[in-house]
Amino acid sequence: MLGEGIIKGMVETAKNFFGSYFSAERLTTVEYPEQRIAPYEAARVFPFLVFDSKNHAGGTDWESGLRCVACQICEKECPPKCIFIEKSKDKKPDALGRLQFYPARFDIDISVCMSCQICVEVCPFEAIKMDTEFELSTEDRFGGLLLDRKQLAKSNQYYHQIHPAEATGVDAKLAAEKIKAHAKVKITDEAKTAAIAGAGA
Amino acid sequence: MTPLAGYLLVAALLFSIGLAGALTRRNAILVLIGIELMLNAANLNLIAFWRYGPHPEALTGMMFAIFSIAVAAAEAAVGLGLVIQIHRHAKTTDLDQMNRMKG
Amino acid sequence: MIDTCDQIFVLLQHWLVSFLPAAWQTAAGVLLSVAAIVCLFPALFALTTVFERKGLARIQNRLGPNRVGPFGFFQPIADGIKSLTKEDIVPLSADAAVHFLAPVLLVVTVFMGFAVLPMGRNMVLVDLDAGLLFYFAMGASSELAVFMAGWSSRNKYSLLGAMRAVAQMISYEVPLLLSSVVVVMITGSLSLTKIVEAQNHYTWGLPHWYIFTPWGFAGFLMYAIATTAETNRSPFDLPEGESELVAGYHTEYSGFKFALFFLGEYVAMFSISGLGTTLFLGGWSAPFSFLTWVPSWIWFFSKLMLSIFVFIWMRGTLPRLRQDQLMNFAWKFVLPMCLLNLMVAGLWRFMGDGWLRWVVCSAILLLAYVGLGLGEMRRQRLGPRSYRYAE
Amino acid sequence: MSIVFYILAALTVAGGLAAMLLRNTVHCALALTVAFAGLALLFLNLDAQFAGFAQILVYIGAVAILVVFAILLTRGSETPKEGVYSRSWLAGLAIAAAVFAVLGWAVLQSARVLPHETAVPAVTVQQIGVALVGRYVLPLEIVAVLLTSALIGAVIIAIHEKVGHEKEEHK
Repeated sequence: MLGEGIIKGMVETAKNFFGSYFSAERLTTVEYPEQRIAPYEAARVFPFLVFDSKNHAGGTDWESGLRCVACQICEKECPPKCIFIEKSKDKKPDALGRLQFYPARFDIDISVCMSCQICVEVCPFEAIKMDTEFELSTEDRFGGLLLDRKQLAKSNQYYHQIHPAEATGVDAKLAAEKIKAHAKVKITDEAKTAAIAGAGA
Repeated sequence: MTPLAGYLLVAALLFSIGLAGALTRRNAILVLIGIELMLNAANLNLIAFWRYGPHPEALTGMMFAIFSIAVAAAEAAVGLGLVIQIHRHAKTTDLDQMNRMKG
Repeated sequence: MIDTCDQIFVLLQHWLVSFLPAAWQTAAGVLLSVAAIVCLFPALFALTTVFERKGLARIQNRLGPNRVGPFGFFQPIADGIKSLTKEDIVPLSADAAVHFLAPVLLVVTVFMGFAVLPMGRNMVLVDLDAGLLFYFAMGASSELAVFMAGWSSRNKYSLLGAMRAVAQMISYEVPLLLSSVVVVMITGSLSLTKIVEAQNHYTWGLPHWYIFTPWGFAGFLMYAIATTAETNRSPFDLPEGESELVAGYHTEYSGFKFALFFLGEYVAMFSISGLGTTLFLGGWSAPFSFLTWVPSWIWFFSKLMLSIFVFIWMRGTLPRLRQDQLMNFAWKFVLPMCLLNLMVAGLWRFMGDGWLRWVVCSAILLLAYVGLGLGEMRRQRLGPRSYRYAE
Repeated sequence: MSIVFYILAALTVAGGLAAMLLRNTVHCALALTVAFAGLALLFLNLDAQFAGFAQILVYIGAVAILVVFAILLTRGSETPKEGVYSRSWLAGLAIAAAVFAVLGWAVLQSARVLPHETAVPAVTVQQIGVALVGRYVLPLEIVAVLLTSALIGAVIIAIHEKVGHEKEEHK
């Protein structure tokens, strides 16, 4: 019968209209600045640099704790080329105690970044991760969206906060690597002493 | 000048304008517009004569004008349909270029 | 007291006019009424935009505007300030004079329609003998404004939108007129006040509105469909289909001229709903005889707002039609139904009182509806859609 | 002769002149609607309410729109570059002027015998309706047949003959 579908549709919308005053199910909108939905753990917006606040170098500041060693893999892999890294002249010991370069400059232009997460995938040092911060609007179109390494640096605790499960996994992996590295160092030390002893003998 | 003479003069002027347009314009649609103006001038005459005539309650002039309006609508529809068909056939509405009877 | 309430606006007008010399009183009275109409309906328009946005939002499980003022009710003020302060852009190649005249003509013709609408007992600006004809003459003139807007913009989208709008308005004007003619046939008058008075009496406390007769109900349905198309409202809003034509004929309008188009569209909706109320829903008469003490203008405006609510409800429910569906529906379903309805109304008029005419008239209309509806349903072949891409 | 008459007459004649003189065809059509509106107002001035509103409804609401549609369908909306008047424009103008001279002379000559201000005829729409289906029922029926045949005729004339077109293309 002609018009049957129209009546069905009208009933449905009427249910929505009146239902929205009674049931929360029919009024799913969240009034954003006042009310927020907790972000999903897998949410990702733009990358940031992780630093360890209780770090190997003994410092608690962001600069000494950056995990980044300026290997520039992310810079090369970045599809829209929004990362700019300048390697340092000198070396500093990294989390595993090895002497490494560190980024003298590390800029990400988030107006170019497309949130693809490739930099995170390729980083061998777990130094770059995705942030969930999305309220980034600024009045300065060019300078305000070009983040330098100070703005990018966020602590490991913050990483735990936004991606708890992932961060725990990363920590465990890093700890395992550290133990391995120490063991290696010990082995090489032992080998050295053995060789010295052997030479002495 | 009596009011009726004024209306008749306006109608005559409008008729002449429409006639001049119909005779001088190139575009077929504008010729139709001229014919419409002439028909309207006639309608004005009819209504004016009805208003100032001896027996307005007989409604003769009014009826004539109403029928004329209805006929004009039909005429416009058919005329414009013809113009569209001519345009489709000859790719022009310029009457000076439509001087052949061969299709 | 009840009479005073009912006639409060008429008395107010008389009182205000009485300060003037006698020679000016008629003109001043008319001016005052015009001013009231010109102030009232834009205010109603402002209110309706908020209600429409909130209602649509509720239908779509949203909240709608609620930031400006209490519950968002100052939103139209903000919108008005915004459109007034925006730059008025006229495209370089546009026809400046026609471009300027189009919105003015639209608003003027739309407001002219209110002149003959009785908004309450004794509340009509001019009680024309040919009131309904005047109303439709004004409605027909607004089509030209739409064409002027679309053509003068020199924009393909505008022109397409205008042509769609004009074609649609012309096609649906036929059923609009035919569905109203039924009422004229039964009442025997084109005067809208007479039409209301013919409906303003009661049997067993129930009113003699034309919608409560078989031909009136069918006529009202056809009228509602035709008005929805005539005012370019969803589901017949192809002329301004934003997904294909940007905004149709007012694409190139900005600032206050755009606001005028918006105003014209809504005021046309009010006036055509007012006409529908007058023709089929008894105008300003009360729905039950024991409610006649309520002022007549309250009834008129509540019926008006109810039909606006239905407009919004339909907009929230139905998807937009395709152009061929629109035209097919007008010429192959609505028009035959309207023509049949004319005959049924004649039958009703000459069958005399009694239950027989109810049965016969309802049966004819119902059969025609089912038959035409089945034909309409069979014509739509539903199948897998085929897409064609540009090569 | 009231001032209203002069204003409306000027409006109508100006609209008619513009419709015949402007270069752009769409402007001509819009000027034509001005002339139609002026005529409708003249009808109202002559106390012919019904005819005035019918004039607006039919001419502005339908004929003007039809003209505009035809202009757009024949791609006439651009201003033509060459002349808009035909080669024999002088003859046409002369004929029109002669017609106006004769008509004007006739009106002015008979102005003495034309009736002066008469009482406003009290004609209701109801009377018109009764006359239409009473005394004038035959013309009404003929107009109905004429309109129907014009409707069908216009459709048949303007319809795009798809079958014939395809055949031509195949040749």
